[in-house]
Amino acid sequence: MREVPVALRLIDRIQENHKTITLVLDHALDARPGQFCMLWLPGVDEKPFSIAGPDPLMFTVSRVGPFSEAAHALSKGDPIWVRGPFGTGWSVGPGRALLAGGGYGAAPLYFLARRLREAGAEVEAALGARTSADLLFMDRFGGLGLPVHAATEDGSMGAPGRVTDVVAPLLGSGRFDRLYACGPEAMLKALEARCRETHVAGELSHEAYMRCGVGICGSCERDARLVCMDGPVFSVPGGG
Amino acid sequence: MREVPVALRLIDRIQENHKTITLVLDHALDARPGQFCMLWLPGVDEKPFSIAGPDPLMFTVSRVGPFSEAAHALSKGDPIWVRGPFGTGWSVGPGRALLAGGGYGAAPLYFLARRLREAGAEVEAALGARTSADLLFMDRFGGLGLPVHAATEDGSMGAPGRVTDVVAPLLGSGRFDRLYACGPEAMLKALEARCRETHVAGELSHEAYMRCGVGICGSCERDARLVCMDGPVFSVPGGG
Amino acid sequence: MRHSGPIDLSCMIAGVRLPTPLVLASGIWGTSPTLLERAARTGAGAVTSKTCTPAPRRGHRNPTAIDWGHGLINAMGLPNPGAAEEVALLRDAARRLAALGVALIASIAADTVEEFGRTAAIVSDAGPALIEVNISCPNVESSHGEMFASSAEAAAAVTRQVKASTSIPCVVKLSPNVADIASIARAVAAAGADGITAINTMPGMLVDAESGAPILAHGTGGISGAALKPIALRCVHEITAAVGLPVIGTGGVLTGTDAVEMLSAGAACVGVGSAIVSRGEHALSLILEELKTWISERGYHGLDDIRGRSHRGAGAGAIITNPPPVPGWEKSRA
Amino acid sequence: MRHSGPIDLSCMIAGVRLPTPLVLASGIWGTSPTLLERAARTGAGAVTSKTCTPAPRRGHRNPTAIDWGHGLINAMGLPNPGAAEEVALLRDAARRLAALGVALIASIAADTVEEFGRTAAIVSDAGPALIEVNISCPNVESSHGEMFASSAEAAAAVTRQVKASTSIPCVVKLSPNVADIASIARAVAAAGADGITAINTMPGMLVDAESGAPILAHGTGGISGAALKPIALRCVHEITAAVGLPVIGTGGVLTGTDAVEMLSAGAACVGVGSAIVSRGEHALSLILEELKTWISERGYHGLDDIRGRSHRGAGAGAIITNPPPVPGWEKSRA
Ligand SMILES: Cc1cc2nc3c(=O)[nH]c(=O)nc-3n(C[C@H](O)[C@H](O)[C@H](O)COP(=O)(O)OP(=O)(O)OC[C@H]3O[C@@H](n4cnc5c(N)ncnc54)[C@H](O)[C@@H]3O)c2cc1C
Ligand SMILES: Cc1cc2nc3c(=O)[nH]c(=O)nc-3n(C[C@H](O)[C@H](O)[C@H](O)COP(=O)(O)OP(=O)(O)OC[C@H]3O[C@@H](n4cnc5c(N)ncnc54)[C@H](O)[C@@H]3O)c2cc1C
Ligand SMILES: Cc1cc2nc3c(=O)[nH]c(=O)nc-3n(C[C@H](O)[C@H](O)[C@H](O)COP(=O)(O)O)c2cc1C
Ligand SMILES: Cc1cc2nc3c(=O)[nH]c(=O)nc-3n(C[C@H](O)[C@H](O)[C@H](O)COP(=O)(O)O)c2cc1C
Ligand code: FES
Ligand code: FES
Repeated sequence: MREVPVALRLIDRIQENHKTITLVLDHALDARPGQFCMLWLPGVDEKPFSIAGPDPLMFTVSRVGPFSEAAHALSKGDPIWVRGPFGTGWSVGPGRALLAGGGYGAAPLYFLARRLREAGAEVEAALGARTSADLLFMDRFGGLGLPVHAATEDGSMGAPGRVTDVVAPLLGSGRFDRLYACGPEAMLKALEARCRETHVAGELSHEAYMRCGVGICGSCERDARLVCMDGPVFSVPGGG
Repeated sequence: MREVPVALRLIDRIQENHKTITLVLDHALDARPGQFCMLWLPGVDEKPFSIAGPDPLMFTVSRVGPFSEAAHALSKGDPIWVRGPFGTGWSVGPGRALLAGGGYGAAPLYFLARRLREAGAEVEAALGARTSADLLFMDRFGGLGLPVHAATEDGSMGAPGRVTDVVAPLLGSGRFDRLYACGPEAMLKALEARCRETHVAGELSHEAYMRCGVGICGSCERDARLVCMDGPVFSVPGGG
Repeated sequence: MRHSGPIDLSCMIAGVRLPTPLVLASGIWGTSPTLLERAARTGAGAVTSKTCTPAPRRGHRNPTAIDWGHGLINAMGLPNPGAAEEVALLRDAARRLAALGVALIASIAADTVEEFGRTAAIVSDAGPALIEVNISCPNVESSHGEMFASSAEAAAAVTRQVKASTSIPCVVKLSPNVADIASIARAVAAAGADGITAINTMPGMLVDAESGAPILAHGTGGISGAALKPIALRCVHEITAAVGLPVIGTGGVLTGTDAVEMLSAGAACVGVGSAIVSRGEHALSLILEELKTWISERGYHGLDDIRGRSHRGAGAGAIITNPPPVPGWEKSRA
Repeated sequence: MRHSGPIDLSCMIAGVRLPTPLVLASGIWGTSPTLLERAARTGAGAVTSKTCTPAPRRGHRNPTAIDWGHGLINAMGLPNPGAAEEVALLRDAARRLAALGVALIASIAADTVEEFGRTAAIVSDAGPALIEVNISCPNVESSHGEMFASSAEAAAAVTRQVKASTSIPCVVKLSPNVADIASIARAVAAAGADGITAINTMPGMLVDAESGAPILAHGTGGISGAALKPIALRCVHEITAAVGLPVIGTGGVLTGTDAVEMLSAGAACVGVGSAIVSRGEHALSLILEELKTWISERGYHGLDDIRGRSHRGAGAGAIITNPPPVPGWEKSRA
């Protein structure tokens, strides 16, 4: 992939739930799970999105503001401009992995789950959202035949509460070598604390406002680290 | 090799005869026989020279004017700047090859002779000069164990006369599929005529004043052809 | 969405119709009629001869042209046989090109305003379709002291003089090495130019680390090829926003996509030079084929469908989003 | 010919001694003190903070920076928290850098001559080693209408005002986008500048073929990285030929050899920006190591052995050969 935005066409536009779609593009990308691309719509904006699948290239977009709204307005056949992949991504290897996703965080974790399985890992997933209507990718994870623990704040599916409530006992069980997570900042913060308590290594995918995407402008700083270049996946040491 | 001049060092400076030296450089170049490089001496000039050997890279330089004089003034350890290789070069394959060289033209033909032998060709060489002292590379060709026909204008070695006089009967003998030549323009002109008469295919290496060396400036034109890009080796069709 | 009907790639520049929008840039392959014909046979709609000057020039000594990895840099020093001798070459070239339906553009330069006029009159005798007025060569010291393209007044004075000296339409070639190229474009437009060529090379220098010396014998030279493209696109965009004249958009066009970008920036047609090095002698035909394919794959009919789109702005329905405050801002306000 | 003695890579710029000749260019990694410290730890002799302006600026909307294959192009629009907030960040940065012996250069810009002076006074409170006066950002529309770096008078006026407003030495950052950069250098030298940074980015534009739109939301942007190197080398050579001021040579330095070239062209020290993208976050330490190796392999002792060699000319014993007449010449005379 070039570093200059390339116009790719939507070959599919999957409605995931009331506010989330997956854009399926006419292109394959050599990318690792956890990496992201910058998506550009001329006249609108350019924003970072995690890769939900590399072949065909897919992005899962929740409607929250101007850019994501413009992306939702796209139809099959329309172009969207992509540059990337950028960032480091998650480590992939054998072992016992717990995947924790909040909101559209489920999408890149699904890409990760497939790669982990190929690498011989044992994988379980915990997905959370406000209501069952907000839960994403439950079917896809189910389709991989791996245990999925759901949590909804209104209790409409799975355990009532947040995904962190489901993850905490799982981490404490000693059944997992590593936690992979993607979701809202508050969730990541809570999970980081759980990792430290339970001495389970964590790899958490963070967000920040991005401009260049390639580690030069400094816009995406988090504590002297650049989310676009050093991350978006940051490690919490395990061991203990 | 880069297109920008690179400073290479002389690891040897072989005196070939009273006016000709071979510069041996600390570098190997992936080049075909017949290709040339631009040699630069800062403050002096940049001129084209045929590759006399690719590994180590060698150029054979006759002292005729300002640039070649400056090249002759170089000592072991000195830098000379090289860009290339440029041009098309001679075809290399099995068959019966006659090589005809005048003056420093013997140098690139020696590189060719080695490649032709590797390719399984039968090779003979005809070398000409004014006097025996001007003959170049006789020993090297001899060292390859191939027949060498010499011609000197003063008769001090080999047949008296010009190399064209020696080549004419050889071409007429039907023993050769192809003539390869490098030398002064008058010699090439005469050889081209002999090729046409005898229906032996010719590959003649020409010279012209060069500036860019890469086929853009037009300085080296010969009859709508660019010596640096289309040549320096030009074909005379054989068959009959 | 492949297009079925015929695609028309012809275009107009200063009253002259070109069969294709590709123009061989001046200085490429020199002044030789046979080489200009060779270029014409590879897909050019017009070919530009090497700039000629009133008196013959040997040009600078070598090195004169280097491929430095991101394009070329050259300081040929305008080697040419002089206008009086050039006329014969141009006449020969014009005859060869006429048979192919390809236009000849004769490039001229001079040291003074008056000599520009005289040189234009001389080369007009050969009957070129256009005269290109090169006021932007970075590689010759003129008695004028600086490039005529550096000042709106000087550029306009040359344009007026040339226009008064010939009835052949004139395009004026501008330099990127000015603070405001649009103001120069306005000046030459007001002075009567029939078109603009943008751009000539950008002054630069290569330095050899080993010796510390500039690599080109002339010291500085003109940058062309890949590195020049974004400068050229910007200049063409700015010029076509400022004046209504047709522009031969030149600089770093190496592919059909580059040509689409140049046309999008507002160019009437597209100059090609350094591509000959990066893509080989058939560069123009490769670019032309790529351009054709690009247009037909999108169901477009011709160049009018793509020309000038960079000027459209974000469009009526565009959503403009603002970046958030910068990190330091948030922090220091917290 | 490996050198045995110690190699001294320290250098002076405007009265400030830097432990290494590498300077992190302004705008790289923004205004964050922790990121400036991180850069300082990778081999910088000085780091330059992101340009700050009197009032906070959000900057332009995305896309703001693109790696286009031959370097970067950016139109960030100077996002910064404003001088008043920036002081706290600079103070923090100065403290972190002091511990490492690395100098802090505070970059400022403004819309008017008076505001330049006020901003210089404000950031002086943080005690940077140098103030860099950015009169050459191509990406902001100022009420002044054009860049101050475009005119000798405007550049001199800003320099005088800044010098009157602070006792900290000032380097003025120039733009390549002028007809004659030496004349601007002479003007800021006469106005009291203590040094010059050359160069800022060169204005350019990327166009997206598919949509026809400029890719950067701002339309035009500044070219940096590989494509800028020959322009920067030429500017540094021309400036150091014209004035005696030390120059932070900046533009397209990606390797140790590039740094040697920049020093050869006359630079006192070497700015590095876009290399962070092409060579990664450790770009500065890679360049520094390569520079050291280059110097020691040649038996040199330090930067003085290589600096300014491009000005030596062909030398006394040089042989100057002339090119032959051009082909057309010979032909038409025959
Ligand atoms: C590495 C990375 C991966 C991402 N992956 C995805 C993905 O796979 N799917 C997806 O839908 N989105 C993803 N995002 C988020 C996405 O980039 C956009 O931010 C999102 O679409 C909002 O853009 P917008 O223009 O639609 O709305 P905006 O107006 O930009 O934002 C919408 C909401 O987010 C809030 N917001 C915006 N910026 C910030 C900020 N810096 N800090 C806190 N809140 C902010 C706004 O206040 C508003 O409530 C990712 C972001 C990053 C950094
Ligand atoms: C493809 C190619 C390969 C070459 N290979 C070699 C090589 O292997 N070894 C080697 O020694 N030289 C070679 N040359 C010639 C070499 O490039 C120089 O031309 C030669 O060294 C003369 O340069 P100079 O500055 O020393 O002398 P110059 O002053 O340039 O020339 C010396 C003599 O050559 C004559 N001369 C110069 N230019 C021309 C011209 N265009 N037409 C006719 N006569 C001219 C001059 O009048 C003078 O008598 C090659 C040239 C080409 C084009
Ligand atoms: C070797 C060379 C010689 C040139 N000679 C001239 C010239 O004589 N007159 C002129 O107007 N431009 C000359 N140019 C500039 C080109 O016409 C063109 O403007 C420039 O190279 C940018 O286009 P490109 O990037 O496609 O090469 C020359 C360029 C090169 C590379
Ligand atoms: C993303 C980015 C942001 C920049 N921001 C500034 C800035 O705020 N102030 C400034 O004077 N120069 C700025 N510059 C220009 C650099 O300081 C430098 O002059 C230019 O990039 C050339 O150096 P380089 O080729 O090493 O990158 C910026 C450059 C880049 C790439
Ligand atoms: S977005 Fe520019 S450094 Fe991360
Ligand atoms: S030397 Fe320039 S075209 Fe051959």
